[in-house]
Amino acid sequence: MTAHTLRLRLGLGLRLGLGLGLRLGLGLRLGLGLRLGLGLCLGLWLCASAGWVFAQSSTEDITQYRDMLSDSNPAELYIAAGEDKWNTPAGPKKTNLKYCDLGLGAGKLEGAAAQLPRYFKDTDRVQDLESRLMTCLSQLQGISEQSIIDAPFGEGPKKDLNEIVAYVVSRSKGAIIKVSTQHPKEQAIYALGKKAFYTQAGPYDFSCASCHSQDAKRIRLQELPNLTSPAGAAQAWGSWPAYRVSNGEFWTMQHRLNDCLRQQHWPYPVYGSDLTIALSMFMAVNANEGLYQAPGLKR
Amino acid sequence: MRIRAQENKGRVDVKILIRHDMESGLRKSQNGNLVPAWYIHTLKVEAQGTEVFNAQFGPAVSRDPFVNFRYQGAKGDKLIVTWMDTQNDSRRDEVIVS
Amino acid sequence: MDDQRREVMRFASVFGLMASVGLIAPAKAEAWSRAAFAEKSLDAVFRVLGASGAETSSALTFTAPEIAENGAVVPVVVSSSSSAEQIAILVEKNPNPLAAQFFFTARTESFVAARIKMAETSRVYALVKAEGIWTMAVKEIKVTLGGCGG
Amino acid sequence: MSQEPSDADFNAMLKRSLRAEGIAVIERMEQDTTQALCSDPAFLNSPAGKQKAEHIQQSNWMAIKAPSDGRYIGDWKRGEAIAQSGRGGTWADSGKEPSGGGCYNCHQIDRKEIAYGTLGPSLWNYGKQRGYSKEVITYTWNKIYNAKAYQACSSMPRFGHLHLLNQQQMQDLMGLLLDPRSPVNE
Repeated sequence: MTAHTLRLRLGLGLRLGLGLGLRLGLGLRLGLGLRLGLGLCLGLWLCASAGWVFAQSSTEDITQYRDMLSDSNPAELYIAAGEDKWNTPAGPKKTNLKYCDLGLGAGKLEGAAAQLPRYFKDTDRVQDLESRLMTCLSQLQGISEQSIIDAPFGEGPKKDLNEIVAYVVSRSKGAIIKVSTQHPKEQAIYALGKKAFYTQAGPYDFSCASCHSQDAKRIRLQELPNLTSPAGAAQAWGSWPAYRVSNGEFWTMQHRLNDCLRQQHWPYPVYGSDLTIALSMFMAVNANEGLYQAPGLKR
Repeated sequence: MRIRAQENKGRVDVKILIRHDMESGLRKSQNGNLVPAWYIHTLKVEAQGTEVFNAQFGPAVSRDPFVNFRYQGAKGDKLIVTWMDTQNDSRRDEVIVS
Repeated sequence: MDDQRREVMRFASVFGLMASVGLIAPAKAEAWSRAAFAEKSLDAVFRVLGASGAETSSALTFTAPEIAENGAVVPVVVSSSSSAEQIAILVEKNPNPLAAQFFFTARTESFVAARIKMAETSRVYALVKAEGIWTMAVKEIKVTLGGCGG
Repeated sequence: MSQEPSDADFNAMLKRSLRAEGIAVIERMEQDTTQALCSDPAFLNSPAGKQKAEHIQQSNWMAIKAPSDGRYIGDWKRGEAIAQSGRGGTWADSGKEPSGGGCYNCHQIDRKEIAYGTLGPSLWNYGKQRGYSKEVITYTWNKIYNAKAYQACSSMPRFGHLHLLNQQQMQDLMGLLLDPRSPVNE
């Protein structure tokens, strides 16, 4: 009999009420029960737990799992590498990125990511962090934007960009999300993003809204943030980019959106394209006044 | 490597994060071929020249490994962290306990 | 230290890893024991470690999640109120059950936190060797499917 | 901020932002009338939108086909595997293997699977609660075949109508829900 079964049999009340003493007691009993087969465990489990009790405790257990992971986010490795990349001359022009303007002025990083996407006069378009960094890499270092767009995720120039993104967003950790809708182009792309969010297409009739327009829903065990609500949008927008434990990779929002659209069974979104920026703008504006906590740690 | 070493009341808490793919040899790449095993097998930590921690890993330690341990030490201790992997790569980092 | 040295000698004689027992320095005890990690069954790993008779103990605390959303990263924490020389983590249903082994000195606390991979839902064993005696704790960790499964 | 973008602007954005990849061809963005209606929540809530929704339910209803061999209940064990799998149909899939149903993504089904989604209702004890009458069986088949016949903008994919699952697979899912021996009906 496993600790798992025992804890389930004892139910929620005990889980909340009894402390270490009980746990130790159970620990002692484990040794005696080790040879019991899976069949018995399963039997006990079935007869002992009503569906709702189990549902509730599995959510609780997932919280425990995430809490245990929250310390020492491997994204720190990417932040450190990104800081190097920011300060080290690179590319055909052999320059560093200290003059990159992310909206608050050349080289100003503090809080910059929490105010993106925004309109940039030099490019005359609204840009998210990744597309703006591509502008910097191209203008300052002479690295071709197309080479970044064409690279597979996590490889070559996209891997370099990931690290830079990790560094830049770490300098906004704890900032309040403040995305402007003053400029007409900012308003226009928000409206396009909203329309895209509700657009159903493809063989499964999916839109972003199919999964992300209600509170407290989940796919498998994974909660789905309601991106139409300020709280849900802030929770999602404010915790990406993130390190994903399922594949041990650092994902930027561009990567996150790419995989959303894949699972939506849509065609392939071009990296840094207006559709991806429009969807980001919809999320980010809805998240306004929320807390920017990236880089996060995700399943 | 990211090493955090902080002293509190004579006890030093050490957290180490290492960038490493920790390929188990069982994972298939996109073209369907097995990716060969390649993982860190040994991680050791010396404090002021004396070994205080030694970890041995198989392929079932997670990608970008993390370990946390504690030893009796002091602020200013020099820690040397060394890892070795199955392709005979190794890396050594130093950090001063704060 | 004497116990540890004896353990080393036992390893050396079993695997013939070292030519001359007399020359083994304490640090060599931690030379990577490929053989233990290559074992394919739980019993074999217990045997290789010399832990076959291990019993559960209230001195040992093993913290791990009941459910892991992903088997690629499962956090585990092991500590003991007695002075540990070694801690080992074993996953019964992994192809090679021994995941990690940790060696401590008199200055090291009996505590370690790490992250391991699990191929599927399985019992996970935490083994602690203190004063030459192995004790253990067991926990079943469920590995679930996440995301859209595609 | 609430002004609607023009269709021309919107389509131009999609055109320059999306490209074909593998089986995920660009034609996937061509909407049918159901998708077009359900993409416009403001219109959907208007009287005209509600009327349109009824028409759409009707046309989806008319397109439902009963199983060609008259068999509704297949093998629940295969059904469970289909319910579990979320693979198929994306640019990362070859299109050669039959797709999964992805049912657990949104529904609790067999209670032993704890990793289930909540976008759809729980289907645990589906047959046990509803009984195994002809009405229940036909309704369930229709719902899997084309959920939009009952609710124009249901989030559930039209598995039969859009050929996401083949007849055999849908029969097997029916078995999972409506075979009294299926663990779902314990």
